[in-house]
Amino acid sequence: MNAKTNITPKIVAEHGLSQSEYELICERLGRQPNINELGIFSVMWSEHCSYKSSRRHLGKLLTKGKRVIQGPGENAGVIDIDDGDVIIFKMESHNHPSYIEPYQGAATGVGGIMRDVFTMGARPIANMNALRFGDPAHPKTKTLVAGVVQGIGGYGNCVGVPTVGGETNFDAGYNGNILVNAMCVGLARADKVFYSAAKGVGNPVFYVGSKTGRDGIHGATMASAEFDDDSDAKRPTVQVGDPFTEKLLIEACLELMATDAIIAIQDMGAAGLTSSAIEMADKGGVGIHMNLDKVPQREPDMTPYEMMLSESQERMLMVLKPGKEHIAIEIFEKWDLDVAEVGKTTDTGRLVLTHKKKKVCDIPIAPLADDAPNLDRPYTSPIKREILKHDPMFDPNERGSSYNAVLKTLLSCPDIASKRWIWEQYDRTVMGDTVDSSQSGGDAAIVRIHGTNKAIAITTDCTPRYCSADPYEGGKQAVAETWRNLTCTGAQPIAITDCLNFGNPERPEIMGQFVYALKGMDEACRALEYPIVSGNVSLYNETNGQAIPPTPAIGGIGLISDLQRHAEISGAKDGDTLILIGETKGWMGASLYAQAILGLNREDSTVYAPPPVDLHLEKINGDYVRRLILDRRIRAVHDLSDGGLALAALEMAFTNDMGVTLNNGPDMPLYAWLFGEDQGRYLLCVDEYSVNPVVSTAQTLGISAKVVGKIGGDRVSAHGGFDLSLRGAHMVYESWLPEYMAS
Amino acid sequence: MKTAVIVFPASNCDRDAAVALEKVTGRSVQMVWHEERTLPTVDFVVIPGGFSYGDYLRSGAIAARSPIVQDIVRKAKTGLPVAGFCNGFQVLTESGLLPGALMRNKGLRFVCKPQKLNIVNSSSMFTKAYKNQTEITVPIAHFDGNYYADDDTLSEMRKSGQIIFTYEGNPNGSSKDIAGISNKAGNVLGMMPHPERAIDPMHGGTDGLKLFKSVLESIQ
Amino acid sequence: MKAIIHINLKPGVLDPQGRTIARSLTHLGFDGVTAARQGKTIELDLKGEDKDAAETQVKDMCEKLLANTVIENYRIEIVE
Amino acid sequence: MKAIIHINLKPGVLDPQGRTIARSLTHLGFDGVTAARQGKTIELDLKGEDKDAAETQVKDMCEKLLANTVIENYRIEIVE
Ligand SMILES: Nc1ncnc2c1ncn2[C@@H]1O[C@H](COP(=O)(O)OP(=O)(O)O)[C@@H](O)[C@H]1O
Ligand SMILES: [Mg+2]
Repeated sequence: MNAKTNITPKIVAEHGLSQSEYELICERLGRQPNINELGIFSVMWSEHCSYKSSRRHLGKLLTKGKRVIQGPGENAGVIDIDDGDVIIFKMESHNHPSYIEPYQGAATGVGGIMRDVFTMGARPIANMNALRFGDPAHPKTKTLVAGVVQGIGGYGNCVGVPTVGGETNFDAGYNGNILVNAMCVGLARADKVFYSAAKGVGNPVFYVGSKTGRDGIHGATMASAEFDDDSDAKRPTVQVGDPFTEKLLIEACLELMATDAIIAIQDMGAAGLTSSAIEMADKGGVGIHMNLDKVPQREPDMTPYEMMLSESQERMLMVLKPGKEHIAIEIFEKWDLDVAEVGKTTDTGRLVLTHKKKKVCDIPIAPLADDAPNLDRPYTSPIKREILKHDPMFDPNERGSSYNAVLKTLLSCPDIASKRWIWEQYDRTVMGDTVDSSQSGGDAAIVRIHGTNKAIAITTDCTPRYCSADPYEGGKQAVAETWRNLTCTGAQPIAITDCLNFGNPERPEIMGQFVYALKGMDEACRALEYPIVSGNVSLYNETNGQAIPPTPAIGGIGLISDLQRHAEISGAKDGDTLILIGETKGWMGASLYAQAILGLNREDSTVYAPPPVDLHLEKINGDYVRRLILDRRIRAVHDLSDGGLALAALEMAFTNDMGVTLNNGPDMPLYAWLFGEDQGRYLLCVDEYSVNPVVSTAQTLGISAKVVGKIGGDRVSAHGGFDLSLRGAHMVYESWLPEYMAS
Repeated sequence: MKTAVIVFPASNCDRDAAVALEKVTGRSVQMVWHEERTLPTVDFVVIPGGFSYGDYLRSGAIAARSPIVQDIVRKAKTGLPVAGFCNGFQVLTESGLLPGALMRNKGLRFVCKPQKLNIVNSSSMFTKAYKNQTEITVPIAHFDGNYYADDDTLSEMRKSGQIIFTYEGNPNGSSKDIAGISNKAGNVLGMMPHPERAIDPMHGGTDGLKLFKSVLESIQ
Repeated sequence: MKAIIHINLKPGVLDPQGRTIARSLTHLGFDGVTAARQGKTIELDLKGEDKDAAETQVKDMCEKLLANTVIENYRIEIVE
Repeated sequence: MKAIIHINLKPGVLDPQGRTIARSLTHLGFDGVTAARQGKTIELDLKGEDKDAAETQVKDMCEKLLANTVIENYRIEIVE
């Protein structure tokens, strides 16, 4: 593509622009755009950059709160964790690139999200990953798992940031579109947070980091386009990550940030130089003039079009205070990184680009942002599912099976079985502050704030099974589960980030999933005072008309003010009593039991309503558990999620390397008591002196609290139900994934 | 005891090593940039873990050719105590201060977990504070930890007490389960496990502390 | 029979290893090096005698496992 | 001028990558593979025209940095 390219309707269409969008561009320019300008408009108005399908809905979410310093709109969200410390965090998807090239796709996903965080002045202190793969039996799944996990580890381990937790699901709905969502959490001082608004005229614009190559040109438009069977052939150049350079970039940026040279800074993410320059200029209300000859280039003869649309990794754009240029140059040269002054801010409000002494782009900046399409796509409300009633036929013994067999099936079910094969490939202990991580199988990771006695708890969650059955309840549940997981550590949940993965929004039923999931999420955020401060939308996760299950992945952060008062899933002592907080009705619809044992959920007609989340009970139950932890009443704690009471108890048993005995339940079928997935519940492990106080105080607060069993011994059993050796059950739990990966 | 930690591009356990040394010595640690040509006057040098130069070419290879390592090699030969953990171990074998080489893990996967180690030589200057403790648990986190040396070298090392730590349950395919070795003179230690990540009950346990205490005792 | 497969990054794909190697050679005083690229070779011992059949089979192996054709090119050499 | 350096593990040094490759090929149904070894190549762009001088210099680079002679052999090929 060069400047003389004639803009035909075909070229317009190839840039993903509609005829009316093209006409709007011509109107704003007062002329036809040249190819560079067309390219710039097309990426800025792509789904990925403009959020055109989602913007009006995202605007309704709760984004403010007592501890929120910066909500959505910057590179990442910023929250206050006292003493002048802030946490900066965000989650982002790298789904399509990871499907095409799993190692590099996942690696560059991790690199990209880290840049969003350190660009704001934070040192990354923890990474998380939320992964969804297809059916294990699908021929591509194993290679994708291996590549993605190695890519995440390869990048995160090299930069020296611990990957402390995550989640992994397998479902045929992701066969053609896996999800790789990476989250990064950083730590900064409140008075040293950097923003992207390029204020002031005549200030130097600096490019730092790696050179620009022809990587992933059109990546941003690709990320917004539906796949078809030809995508394999149309593969664009994939970006290759260079974690070594990223590590140098982190150190160099933080060193420069310690001086007062920077006015604004922005990483080059999707749509690289284009979106970083335009976003900085737009936020600062200025224009930018860049000389593209100055851009460090990896290859000869790069055109302006290629430079502006390249997605080469490990690059940043900065506006510096005049007179401070030498400080930046010195630091970046010390770290062996490219650094170049590529332009200046202007008072024209325009993006002007020159190349080989010719003007190759001259467009007003405001319309790029303000006139970006903001669609009101039609949507339909999701089907209301029936409630699955208890039925004697659900009893394992009636089905010609047994509780032991059922339990083994569940323990080796891909969504439950241990993910050790994955997280052992992640360095979880570098930086010396990981108090708890995937290793314990607990609910949230705990990372200490270096040199202090406080910590943050971090979790990611979403149950696609529930979201498929009912996007509204599923959205609500995802937020509530993260809140519950953080609460399990004794943390005060503060805020969340999200990664909203859905199918093609041009289909009203998919748009309906999106709108209703958001509605559920928002209700939970408001009830739990738990705002959304950053996030990302990934649409068009669809192949040949097959959309993924709606998957609003949520990443939550909580604050542990005093590490002497926190809890984990470990810490149980032989003979301790198990108390169940929260009411059990034995909800079976959309449960793991319904799917893995009863074979429901497989097709639309067999999907039943997922467990509803009562946000009032969620709040009082959680607040009570947190209070017990702060009062040091609890030895160990775990929330109840997939597989209900039985699986929660077994996971606790495995971590503590002790057996469990579960009592009979109240008046309901045993399978429903053991495997029902009612929400808002916690399993507490307490010493004998705490049993009565914990139960009786709960009663005065109107909270359900029942003694359900004991921990200790070397068997895992439920009265009238299963009875297995601890070691045997643990082996079943540990073997599925390594055996699958080796097969 | 005065100590220094070397910083290469993409070292990432440099801070962790400094925290450990400060905790044990009670004094601040000198961080030395790889381009320096001479070490400051110190009693003990740590080459930290990480991915110096991205582990490109071979782990530790490029760092081993840096100016500061040339000075470390000179001074180690006159008796300066030096320890390399993880990537630091790789730098030490690449520099020739320690025999053998560290290759890709046999399982071809990065592995991070708490690891039981046997203390094979408890009289070395890096282990004497463990007294008659024979087993410790220390985190490992590496991709290239598979120790290789030819048979002659291995038996030579065994005879002269250079095998300091072995793994209980080999996580990476190392010859003779080797986790950590010293040079013949006994003043240079290289080990894949991270003792600097085992100095705190909240994080990795405290089994690494005595390694640093051993050096402190030996020097005083 | 033996097959040697030479695998290299496609032109235009970032090669961080190669770049770092070139830089460190320069640092070590080898100033004649203007660029470096790193590739890999896989050497296979094969049963059978038929060169053409071997070549076809090795090509299949490359496409299915040995090369990552999204970012890599490969070249097959069959030696006795 | 270009130099290609072929680096291979010395005979007798266990090659976990090669072994895994052979095993996975068999797993994929390629049953004619009896062994596999993985090596690497480093391709250098060099200034100057003198082939012999280049060879000497590249040998020096290999000894000083590019190969680890404890475990690796190398072979230099100068092209053009
Ligand atoms: N991709 C992953 N990366 C790191 N840790 C993971 C990953 N997948 C699962 N885990 C870990 O496995 C454990 C179980 O995960 P999950 O079943 O999602 O827990 P829960 O439902 O209790 O939140 C957690 O400790 C989690 O951090
Ligand atoms: Mg969870």
